[in-house]
Amino acid sequence: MLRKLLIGTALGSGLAFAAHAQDVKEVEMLHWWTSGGEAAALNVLKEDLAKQGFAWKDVPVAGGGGDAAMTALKAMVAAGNYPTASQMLGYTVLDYAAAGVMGDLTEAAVKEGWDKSVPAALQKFSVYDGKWVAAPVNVHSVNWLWINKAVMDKIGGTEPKTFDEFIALLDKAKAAGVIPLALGGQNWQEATMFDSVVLSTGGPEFYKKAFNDLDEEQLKSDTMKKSFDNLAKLVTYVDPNFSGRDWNLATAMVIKGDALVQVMGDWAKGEFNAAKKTPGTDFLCYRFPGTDGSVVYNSDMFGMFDVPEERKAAQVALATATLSKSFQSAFNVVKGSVPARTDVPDTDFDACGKKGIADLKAANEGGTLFGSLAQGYGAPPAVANAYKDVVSKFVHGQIKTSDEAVTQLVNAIEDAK
Amino acid sequence: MTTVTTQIKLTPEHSARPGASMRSRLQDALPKIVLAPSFAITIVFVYGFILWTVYLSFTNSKTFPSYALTGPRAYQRLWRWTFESDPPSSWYTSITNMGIFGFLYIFICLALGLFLAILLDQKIRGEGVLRPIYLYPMALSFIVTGVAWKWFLDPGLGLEQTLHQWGWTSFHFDWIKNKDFVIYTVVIAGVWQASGFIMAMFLAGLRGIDGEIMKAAQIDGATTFQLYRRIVIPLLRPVFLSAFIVLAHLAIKSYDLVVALTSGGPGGSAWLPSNFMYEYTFKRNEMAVGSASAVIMLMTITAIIVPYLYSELREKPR
Amino acid sequence: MAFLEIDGLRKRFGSVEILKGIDLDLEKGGFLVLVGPSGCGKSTLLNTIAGLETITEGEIRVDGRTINDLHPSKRDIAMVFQSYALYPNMTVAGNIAFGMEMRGVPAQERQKAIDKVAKVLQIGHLLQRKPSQLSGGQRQRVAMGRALVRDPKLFLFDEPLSNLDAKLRVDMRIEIKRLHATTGTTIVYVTHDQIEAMTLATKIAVMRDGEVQQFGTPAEIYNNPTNLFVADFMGSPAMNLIPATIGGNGNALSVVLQREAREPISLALADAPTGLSAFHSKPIIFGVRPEALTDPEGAERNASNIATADCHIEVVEPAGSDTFAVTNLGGKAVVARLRADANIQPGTSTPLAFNLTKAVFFDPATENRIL
Amino acid sequence: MSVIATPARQSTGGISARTVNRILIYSLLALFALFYLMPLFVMLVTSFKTMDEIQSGNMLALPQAPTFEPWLKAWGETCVGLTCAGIKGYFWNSIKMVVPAVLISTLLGALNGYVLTKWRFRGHTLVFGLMLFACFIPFQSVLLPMATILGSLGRFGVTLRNATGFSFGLGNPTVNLVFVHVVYGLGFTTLFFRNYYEAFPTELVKAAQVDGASFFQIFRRIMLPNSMPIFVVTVIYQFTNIWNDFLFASAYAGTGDAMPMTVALNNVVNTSTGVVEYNVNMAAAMIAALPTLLVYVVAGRYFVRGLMAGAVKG
Repeated sequence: MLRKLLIGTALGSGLAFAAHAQDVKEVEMLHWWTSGGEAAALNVLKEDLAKQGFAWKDVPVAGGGGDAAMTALKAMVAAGNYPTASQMLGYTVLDYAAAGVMGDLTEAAVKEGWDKSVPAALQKFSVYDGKWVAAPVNVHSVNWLWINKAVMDKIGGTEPKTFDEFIALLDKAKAAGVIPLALGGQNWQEATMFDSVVLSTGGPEFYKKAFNDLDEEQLKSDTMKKSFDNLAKLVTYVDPNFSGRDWNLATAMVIKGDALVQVMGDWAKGEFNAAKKTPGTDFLCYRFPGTDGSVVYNSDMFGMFDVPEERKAAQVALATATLSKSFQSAFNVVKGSVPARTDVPDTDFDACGKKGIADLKAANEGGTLFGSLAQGYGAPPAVANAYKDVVSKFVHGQIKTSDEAVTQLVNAIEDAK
Repeated sequence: MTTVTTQIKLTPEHSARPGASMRSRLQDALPKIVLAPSFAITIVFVYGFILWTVYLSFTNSKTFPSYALTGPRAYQRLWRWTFESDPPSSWYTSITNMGIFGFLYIFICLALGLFLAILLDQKIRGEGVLRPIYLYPMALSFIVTGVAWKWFLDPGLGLEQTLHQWGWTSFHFDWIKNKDFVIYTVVIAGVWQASGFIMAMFLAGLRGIDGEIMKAAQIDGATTFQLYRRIVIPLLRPVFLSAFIVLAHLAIKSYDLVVALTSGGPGGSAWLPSNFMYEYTFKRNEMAVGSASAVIMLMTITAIIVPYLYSELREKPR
Repeated sequence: MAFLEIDGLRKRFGSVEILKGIDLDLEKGGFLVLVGPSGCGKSTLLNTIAGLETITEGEIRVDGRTINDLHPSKRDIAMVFQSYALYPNMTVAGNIAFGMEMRGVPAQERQKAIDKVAKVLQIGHLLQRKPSQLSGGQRQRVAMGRALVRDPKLFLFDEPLSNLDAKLRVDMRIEIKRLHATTGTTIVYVTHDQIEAMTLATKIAVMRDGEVQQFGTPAEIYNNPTNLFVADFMGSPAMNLIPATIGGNGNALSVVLQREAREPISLALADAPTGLSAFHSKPIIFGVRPEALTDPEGAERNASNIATADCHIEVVEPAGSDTFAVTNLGGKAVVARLRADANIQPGTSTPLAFNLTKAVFFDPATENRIL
Repeated sequence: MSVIATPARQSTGGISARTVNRILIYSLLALFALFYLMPLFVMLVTSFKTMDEIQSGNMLALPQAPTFEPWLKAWGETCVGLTCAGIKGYFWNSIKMVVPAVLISTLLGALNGYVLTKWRFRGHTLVFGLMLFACFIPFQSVLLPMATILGSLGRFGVTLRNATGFSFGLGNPTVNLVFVHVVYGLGFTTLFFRNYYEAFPTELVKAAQVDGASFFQIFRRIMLPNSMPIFVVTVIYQFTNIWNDFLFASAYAGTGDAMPMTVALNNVVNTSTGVVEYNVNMAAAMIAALPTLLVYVVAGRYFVRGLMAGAVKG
């Protein structure tokens, strides 16, 4: 019995390998988009490739916002079995590129004109040492408010333009007996919100110096202190059960009208879409008060690995399909994000999407497109996670004052550098 | 009469049958040959990897292993973090949680396991039904049961809300949301998972005790309580030790439990060292720090387990 | 040439020497009993004969052939274990036939052999049972059957009766004796029970601490123990070993025994061993077996040297066939074996006869017999 | 106080003191049974509810309109990554990995225990101690070096295949997982069998040697047939651990055609977008846990017996 099983598996593997001799018409894709709209969006790509005759070998590893997938990727790379491509975030791409395991797509990039159409800020992560190593799939923007329109109407609120107006709006909701702010008490959600708070409190220049350049002067400045104070103010508007809540459950609170507003990246729109809600009539999307004109972004990328020659053709096809205008449009309409290239027509997008595309374009041109520190686009993971620690400890009271928070932030970032 | 030592086997009558001698020598070596692969595997894949980890902890490995030795910086950082209690560093939280969790988890599992085993040993009708009920949590991974526990402990969904609906509105149970108490919810779920298994071990131990000893003690006038405290529990000493080993290794490896139940807890307040190690090695790309924490974990385990192993294995010299 | 020969056998575990140079031999058809307290190395010695343990030094020969390095199964031996070592997963028949199965004996022959053995041991009705369904005595028989069926050159018994109750033990002892008589096989038998040793053996080796203390026939061992240990170990009740001094003069030595609150007894020795004169006025150990210390009427008629002395009787134990009386000599309780109908009361003084022909003397320093 | 207490105790005394005692014992046992069953109960009722009912109702309430829909969906329709064919296909993946891993590790453990107790050599305690300590290594810390080695083995497999046309399973993710689980299961299986064989009468081995049985014949004919209790314990323990392993499975066999149950389940359950279909998740979780549950319920009685037979002893 045992022997049979062993020989069976051995035979099976032998045969499976013996099959490919020349070009392998297959892409092996590691990702953590395993559910709902995300999987549906990715399916678009799968079908695009199928039309070109490329099979899709799925390697989904869900959990922890890609943590489990990244662990699996690390193991795969350690074993030398590179996937064709993997979903990756920001600095991770650069780490892998520095380790010399990424492929080179420059040829396709030149042919397709990616240099011109992909925002320079994104190219910082998709191009390493002059070589294209990753294909950006989308651009998410973090500094958004998602508001239930019915609740907004009920309390008679209007779009808040400043942080103080925002607080006033939250007060109104509180008075009306609605949970003002829907927040999931996980460190990345808290830090994501704090990204917006810092941008709002200190302005674009401050955000860039503090969270992208990690300038210590700025990190320990009074502005940063004030940002923490503002965060503390916001936290007073959340319900007592917020700790540990998943972000989509927080979004659901807004969708259902239990809460007025959520501060979240534009992936939240996917949840509204899935619930068949329309922007403008059912929900509202505003930039986080005081951050209009700037975009704090993150981007999903497909890192392309240094695969053997016979797998290159499939890889190029995958990258090209990923950055094709049609896919960029179709995918991002579903996902809630905006295309990673600025020359995609916005016709299929809803109001929020159109605004997002316009904002991205403006920010790209105006130099106000910043990487989100919470999402791993502001600094390498060690720093980003140290930052999340501090913010989360501040929100949950392990760090008690904004003075202490600033000191801790400076120390933690210094330590992690 | 000449004395011939067995080591020298090539006496004339033996060398006359070299084949048989070869075979008998092979026979002699066979047990070692059989054991060798397992032992070699252990040496390479456990101790080799431990050495590798120790080595990495003295490098500045980040995302990937780097093999240039750069000194004990990782340990210096861990050492510094060990004393950062206000606000608590993640490492401080992890090791204090390990203390709280380790102690309570092992203690409660032992106490509850023993208690249930004693109850079940009272000639209970329906033991066949109850035993698998107590045992089954061990069969399930926390990927499966984590959600159910999370719900149950969530004040907005679980026990608290249910009791509110039933009219007990003053009831409060929000430990899972509280940074100071979240580790205790991890203890509850952990105890739920392992105590049945420990119960089975104790039950087996109780069944193995000579009935005559119990009778003798009863004739000596011991009450039931005294009987257990003075006679039975001391006799279960080997079970306590085995159960301790099982629980200690489960406690130290507890990782899923924290992630599935609390996703780390408010502000990372539910972390255990294994979470710390995983986070630093895989998520924060600080492999040197992750390795150093693994080394410290292993050293702690060694300090606890090796004396036990030594005493256990030395007791029966032969 | 003897059938079983053991020469200079040594066995070491690390630095611990368990067998310290054993020399033994046994004629064909003999019955050798290895006896000694636990830990004396007797079982280890048996295991080395069986080939279950390697030896460090020395040689074992059976029928002229060196078997040092032979696998147990190649030594043409059979062994009965203390716990019987019946394979719990096999039936009685399976147990008996296992050895033949291992040697590749065809099933038909195996069956024949089983039937034959079953008849001899009267276990035919048990053949299909599992060992767990047997009583202690039945297991013992099956274990013997398993050994018998091999028809070996050499039978090894490792304390085979120690797990049986007293009555069964006597029965099985007789059974083994009969078996030995009828089959005429050569047997090596390990026990810590000196009665078994005395009743079964043609040769006894008394062992202590990995050394043979004395090797001889049961009578030699019983009557002429070479040292204190053998004297004390063999015989039940044990030999009285009384601290004493040698008195008298020149050719007429006497042994002087201290008594409590009374003057010492002095027993004149008619034909003392020659070595004893060197111990004049020195302490020795005086050894006399209980049956050599009797009431004067019960004393052996033709013994050449009987001395009588008054002794204070402390305890009387009527045992049915005999009566044992305990007195105190040289600070030790001394047992005398009287006739069953001896009229004797505790607390009184009565004359006891010392059969000095049977007495032995030991040097307290070396513990060896004084010859 | 005691004056009042004594008659009160006597009024319940006599024959009923025992009854009270029994009632107390049974209620305690029942109470704890509830505690242990609670999560299972929550999962079970949830898996039979509609999504509407889950969102509106109480988690402990029984389903108003029980539906098998979630179970069917979990079994045959739910999406694992981009493949929407339920989790049924991953059963076989897990089984073909778990069965050989359990059998090999158990068998090796039995052999090791046999050698370490019945064929002792100098240093056997050290060897055993070293193998036992291996149980305590945190798996996270071996993930990467192990991957490196598996990768090399895989490349060697490719070389072999090119040379001989046959890779001997090297590089196959299922074979890799079997290997990993055997490696890290050896400590436990050896421990179990060693403790059991420690109490196993050595005379049986000697008798078999005298009977002419060889090293392996003794193992196969004498040791193994009498190892049923510990065999059950070891198999249960290993089966549960390997079936439930997620870390190694996700790292070494995340690809679709070898993906074990736990990874698939994780991909179903562990999502953070869209409406979470709790009923389907719970049904999927129950399905994934069925084999281990079954093993515990069916073999539970032998489990305690097996523990009695020696695993418990130090």
